[in-house]
Amino acid sequence: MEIVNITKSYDSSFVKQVEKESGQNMSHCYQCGNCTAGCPYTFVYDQPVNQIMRLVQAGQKETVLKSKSLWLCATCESCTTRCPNNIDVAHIMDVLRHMARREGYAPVPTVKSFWDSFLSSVEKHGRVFEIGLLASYIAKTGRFWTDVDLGPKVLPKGKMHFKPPQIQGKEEVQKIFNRFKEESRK
Amino acid sequence: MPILEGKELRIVGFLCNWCSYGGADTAGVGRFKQPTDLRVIKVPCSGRIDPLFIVKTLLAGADGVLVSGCHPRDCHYTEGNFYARRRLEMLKRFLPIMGIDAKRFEYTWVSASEGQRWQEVVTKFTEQIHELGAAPKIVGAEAEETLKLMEAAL
Amino acid sequence: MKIGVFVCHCGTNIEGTVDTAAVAAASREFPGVVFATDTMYACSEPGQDGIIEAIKEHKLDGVVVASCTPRMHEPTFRRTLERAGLNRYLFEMANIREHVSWIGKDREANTNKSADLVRMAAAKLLKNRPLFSKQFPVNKSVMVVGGGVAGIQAALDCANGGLKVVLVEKDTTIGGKMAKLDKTFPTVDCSSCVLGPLMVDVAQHPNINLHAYSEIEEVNGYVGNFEIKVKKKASYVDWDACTGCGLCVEKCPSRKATDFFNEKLATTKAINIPFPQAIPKKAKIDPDFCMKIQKDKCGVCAKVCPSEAIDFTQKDEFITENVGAVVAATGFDLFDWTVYGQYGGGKYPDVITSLQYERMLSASGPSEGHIKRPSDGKEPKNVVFIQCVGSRDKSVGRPYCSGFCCMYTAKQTILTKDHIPDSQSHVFYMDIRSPGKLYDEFTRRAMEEYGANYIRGRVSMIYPKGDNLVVRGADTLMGAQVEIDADLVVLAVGAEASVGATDLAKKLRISYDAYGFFMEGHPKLKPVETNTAGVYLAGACQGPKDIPASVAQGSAAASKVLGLFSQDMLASDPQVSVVDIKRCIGCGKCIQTCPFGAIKEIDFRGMKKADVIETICQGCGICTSTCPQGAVQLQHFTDNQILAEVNAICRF
Amino acid sequence: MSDSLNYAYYPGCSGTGTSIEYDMSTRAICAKLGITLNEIPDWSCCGSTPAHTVDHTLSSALSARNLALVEKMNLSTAITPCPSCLTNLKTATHRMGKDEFRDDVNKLLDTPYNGGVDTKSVLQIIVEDMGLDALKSKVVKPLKGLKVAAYYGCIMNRPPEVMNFDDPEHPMAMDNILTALGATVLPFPLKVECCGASFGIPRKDIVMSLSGKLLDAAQDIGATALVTACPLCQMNLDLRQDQINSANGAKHNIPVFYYTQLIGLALGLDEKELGIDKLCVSPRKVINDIGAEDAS
Ligand SMILES: Cc1cc2nc3c(=O)[nH]c(=O)nc-3n(C[C@H](O)[C@H](O)[C@H](O)COP(=O)(O)OP(=O)(O)OC[C@H]3O[C@@H](n4cnc5c(N)ncnc54)[C@H](O)[C@@H]3O)c2cc1C
Ligand SMILES: Cc1cc2nc3c(=O)[nH]c(=O)nc-3n(C[C@H](O)[C@H](O)[C@H](O)COP(=O)(O)OP(=O)(O)OC[C@H]3O[C@@H](n4cnc5c(N)ncnc54)[C@H](O)[C@@H]3O)c2cc1C
Ligand code: SF4
Ligand code: SF4
Ligand code: SF4
Ligand code: SF4
Ligand code: SF4
Ligand code: SF4
Ligand code: SF4
Ligand code: SF4
Repeated sequence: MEIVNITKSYDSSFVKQVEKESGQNMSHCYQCGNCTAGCPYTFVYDQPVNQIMRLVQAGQKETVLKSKSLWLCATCESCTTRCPNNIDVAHIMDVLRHMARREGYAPVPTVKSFWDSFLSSVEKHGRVFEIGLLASYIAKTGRFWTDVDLGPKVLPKGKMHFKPPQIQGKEEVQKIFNRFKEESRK
Repeated sequence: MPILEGKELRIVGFLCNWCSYGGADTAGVGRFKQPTDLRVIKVPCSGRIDPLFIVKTLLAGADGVLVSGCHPRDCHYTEGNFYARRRLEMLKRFLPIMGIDAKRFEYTWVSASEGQRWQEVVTKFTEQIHELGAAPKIVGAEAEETLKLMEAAL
Repeated sequence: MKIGVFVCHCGTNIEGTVDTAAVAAASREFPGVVFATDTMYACSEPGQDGIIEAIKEHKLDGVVVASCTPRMHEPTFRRTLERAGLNRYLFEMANIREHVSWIGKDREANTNKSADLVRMAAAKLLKNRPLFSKQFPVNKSVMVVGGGVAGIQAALDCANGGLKVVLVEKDTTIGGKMAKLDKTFPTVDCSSCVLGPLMVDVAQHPNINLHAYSEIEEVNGYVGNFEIKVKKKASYVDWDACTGCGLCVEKCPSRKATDFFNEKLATTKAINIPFPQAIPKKAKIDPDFCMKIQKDKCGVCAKVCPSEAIDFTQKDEFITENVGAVVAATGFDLFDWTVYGQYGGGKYPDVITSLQYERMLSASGPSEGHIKRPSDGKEPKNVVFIQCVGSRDKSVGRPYCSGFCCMYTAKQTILTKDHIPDSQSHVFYMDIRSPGKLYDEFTRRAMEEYGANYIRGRVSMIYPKGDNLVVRGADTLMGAQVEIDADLVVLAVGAEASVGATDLAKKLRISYDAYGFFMEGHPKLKPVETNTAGVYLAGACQGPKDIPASVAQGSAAASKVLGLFSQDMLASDPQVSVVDIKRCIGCGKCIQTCPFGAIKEIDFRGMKKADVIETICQGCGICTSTCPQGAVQLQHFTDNQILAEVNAICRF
Repeated sequence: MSDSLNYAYYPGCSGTGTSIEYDMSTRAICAKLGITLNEIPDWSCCGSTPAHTVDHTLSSALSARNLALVEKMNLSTAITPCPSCLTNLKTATHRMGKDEFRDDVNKLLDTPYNGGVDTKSVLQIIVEDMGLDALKSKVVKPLKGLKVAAYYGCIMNRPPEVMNFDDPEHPMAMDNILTALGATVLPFPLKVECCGASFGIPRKDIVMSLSGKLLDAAQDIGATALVTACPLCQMNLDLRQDQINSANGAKHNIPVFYYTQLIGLALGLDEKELGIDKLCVSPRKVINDIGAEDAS
């Protein structure tokens, strides 16, 4: 492992930004590990969530933002519910994801693509169009749907529609997305 | 100068010796930063505080008066703060009649262990007084008149 | 009056943010001030000598010291004045440290405010009058409240010092938590071997009068002369007659009574003696479980008792004790851990508390020293210990460290290995706090010699799987989530203020902190005193403490009491109220409001007047603000003195 | 009393598709229980997890559009069967308690949302507004002999400050309902453990592991059926049960009901109406065994 030169790599503005966007005080974390102990996703994380908290405290921006863990957190709220210091850990994970996105990190591309496909489906139709979402996900990732075996279980039961949902407020929803994009460009 | 003109206003605090004065000390020991306007007068018990002190203080030119004692039921002298509460409640209702903004006077309970709470109380009250600004001066006969009214009422 | 002003630097504590020289300079302009200087450490020997010299040189007859809080050094400087031949009340302090230099960094504002506080102090001082104490006799007996190891130590030290001691214990036996422990760190010697003899000494000491199963009902009076009403709770057994033979317990058919002594690990009889070495060894009936009291059946105990001690109609009894001092030693209680749903919230029988585990380990416990799982009586092989349960946890309102649980957990892992050699202990910890003599060596021994597996991290959940419990935690040093299949889980539950501590504090008129622990007079200088003269603290009632510290504080409290009683007479505080007989109209309002009954009505040439009984007056001043005539004035805090301070800052 | 059981209803996207049987059974039992559901006209997607991973303002705006529609309906309470939708709707209201955030969100909307809507799960109103006694009195076919494990999923009750319902570690709402229906509810230790959520598509391995543990735990305690309140959980446990079996070398064959379907059965509703046939793992045997003890 590399030596971390704290004087050089400590990024105080990063810590402040995380605190501002999440409304949490990072110094409250005393590294007990309760969040990691309860996190169902620790087994696939590259950094357990308590270490993410530590890395943020230590201002290690890059290490945090390129962490895969951010993309594998399911916002299950186990960490937030059990943190002895009442830190909303899941909220911080969310905020870190926002920052990672803004800075162009996406170390687990499949997850990002899935979320993106989901949202574009909402943007387009106002509601999720499940088959369309799958098609778009496959197109983005180039992975043929790994769940082909599920097709026969779902389709005959009339659970998925081949036609996108039709809602009148579709444009309204699109406007939400458009305004959001404008606002974030500001 | 009694206060730093432009920066500070005249705020007088009456604190009981056992709880709130101790709480203010605890805040100091904890280095809990506070505005500098407040000047503290120590009394043995909030029950020692005659409502007329507060009226006289306000008439004498204070912009705000803060009274703080032990929490109800925690009084070092068992029930002094109950007397205080009753009298100060009365006073609060009479102040506007005398032409004094009731917001210039506040009473609260802070225990000797509550340094943090003291910091909050002082900060909040000082901000409140700064929002109201310097008190209009009631002078001469008018002041005498007010004082007499108060004396009769309380 | 010629006033001298001394502005203290306190090293950099004050000087760092206050220009003390400027404060001294400004002071010279204040009415009455003839001399002012700044000084490095006013309370030090040269500092005090400087004050004395100045008094003599400048013929001062009043002194203002601007320094720390009067709660710290007012008595010091009053003595200084006396040494210079001045009356101690011709002195005022301006608190420019706690109230100025420590709460802000703006040097200009601080300097100005400090000068202001000196101006107020000087203005009040101009109205001060010499006051003189009266002597009053001391009742040289002491009441110790709480008979844990701290209270026992305090009681024995006082009794050995020749004082009469009244020991009041709310349970039927003294001993406190220590009586429930198996062995104690860091020596791992048997708890009852250490405590037992002390308890016997208490029972046999001619100077100790023990009221067990009793509580404080009411406290009146003041240092040297307290009058305390004690409630002796109904035990339904005449303790003068009971010999503790135990026949009644043996024969009582009601076996389901809650066994508090064994931390509810077992049940006990409706009539019982908590443990064989109990002091006093007397039987008590738990009315909730007694068939005679509940249903008017049975009565077996009364039939078998050879001493005819059973009395089903017994009522609470009240007695009054007169003492000169009180030591509060009411100890602690355990945090109710069932708020942790993730640990099962009390649903899993094999998740127990550390104190329950002590009972299990103890040869006199319900399992006779065999470690058995409550669920099925099996001997556990994998035992998981979780530290900081209900401590260092803001989310449950307990942010403080309980101090001794790291140590007793290490002890319990050692004892576990002793009891079950093929067992494995696992300890989840956040930090190991073991700063005493031989303490860290002790926790190291648990790991190195006894093979306890210490895992740095907290546990997020426990759930049952088959016969076992899965404990899921984190090993933060390994950076991993870990799971242990445990047979038994022991929670190192934290300490909190004992039930009823705040009620007692109110009766004794002492302060307590946000968690209900009693407040000491000063964290460093008065660790066993309280703010109420004559009331002292010992043991865990002041904050979590292990046995050595509790015993040390018990002895310290005793030495304070012995010191107080080394004088035959105490000096009264002259800061009491005085009635100006000419102004008093005899309306009686002050008599009604005085909380201490310190004012009586007298007849003065045929007229009703009020009169303050000096020794009873506590100096609260409630009468003063009640009197419509301004006739009764609290000395040193008269209307004029307080208004002088007001005018010093407002009127110009 | 039934007057008061009148709510705006938000089915959620999956309710129109992969969890259509949840929506069907919810509507069916509500009709039977006298709970009036007024579907929010022209509701749109709440954005689910993907939205809040992008931005909180966007996520809240997608929810707030629907809540603004509820305000127009003059109803004070909106209910939804789906915990994921619920979280989004609740979090939006919670966060919009802060003026600055509310203004930011409303900037994205045509119709601003003022924050006056209370959101609850269908589960919560059955337990709290209607009450178990009322439910019990309507049971015509008690679920005797059915041994179930009630699985709540991770976000139904967490974080407690926002969700404000039931116990965050040991929720009991479904357990109590199922007991009232006459079923035997086994103590399920992993009630609030995450099933793998929406990672089914991008990271199937995760779901195989997490949902696998849930199925194992249900088997350990001897449950003959799992009961859920969440479309994602149900899908992971039911639709993917075969995949889980082959990934983990297991042989689970345990039907996974929505609790609403079991209420429906106990109320004597038609299986068709409850979408029982839409479940992947066949519940036939389990349903046939209900009351078997009684008969014998
Ligand atoms: C599981 C466990 C293991 C421990 N192991 C060790 C160890 O190995 N070594 C060690 O040094 N320390 C150990 N300790 C700490 C030890 O228990 C305390 O240091 C010690 O008990 C403190 O003594 P105390 O007298 O202050 O309080 P307590 O023991 O709590 O005694 C207080 C007494 O006051 C009585 N009382 C309470 N309120 C009132 C009232 N209002 N009126 C009258 N009486 C009242 C109580 O009934 C009790 O008898 C352990 C603690 C625990 C929980
Ligand atoms: C850097 C540092 C910072 C600290 N900060 C804090 C703090 O912030 N708060 C706190 O509570 N504690 C603090 N401490 C601890 C504190 O210093 C001790 O608790 C305290 O000094 C102990 O007092 P003492 O009287 O027992 O011993 P000492 O202070 O060591 O006094 C012993 C005295 O005995 C004299 N002496 C020694 N041998 C003989 C002899 N043979 N004959 C005659 N005289 C002898 C010595 O000269 C000395 O004057 C700190 C300690 C250090 C080192
Ligand atoms: S649970 Fe809270 S305090 Fe503990 S490591 Fe996680 S964030 Fe930090
Ligand atoms: S919210 Fe994310 S980080 Fe927290 S426990 Fe759940 S998956 Fe882990
Ligand atoms: S008198 Fe007070 S302020 Fe001055 S040196 Fe002593 S402790 Fe410090
Ligand atoms: S039988 Fe009588 S003397 Fe013996 S312990 Fe019981 S009450 Fe006391
Ligand atoms: S009368 Fe009560 S205490 Fe006595 S033997 Fe019977 S049940 Fe036990
Ligand atoms: S003593 Fe140890 S176990 Fe107890 S609260 Fe402190 S750190 Fe935790
Ligand atoms: S000051 Fe007055 S009210 Fe207070 S104790 Fe003395 S006489 Fe009583
Ligand atoms: S209140 Fe004043 S006037 Fe009345 S009796 Fe007391 S001292 Fe006299």
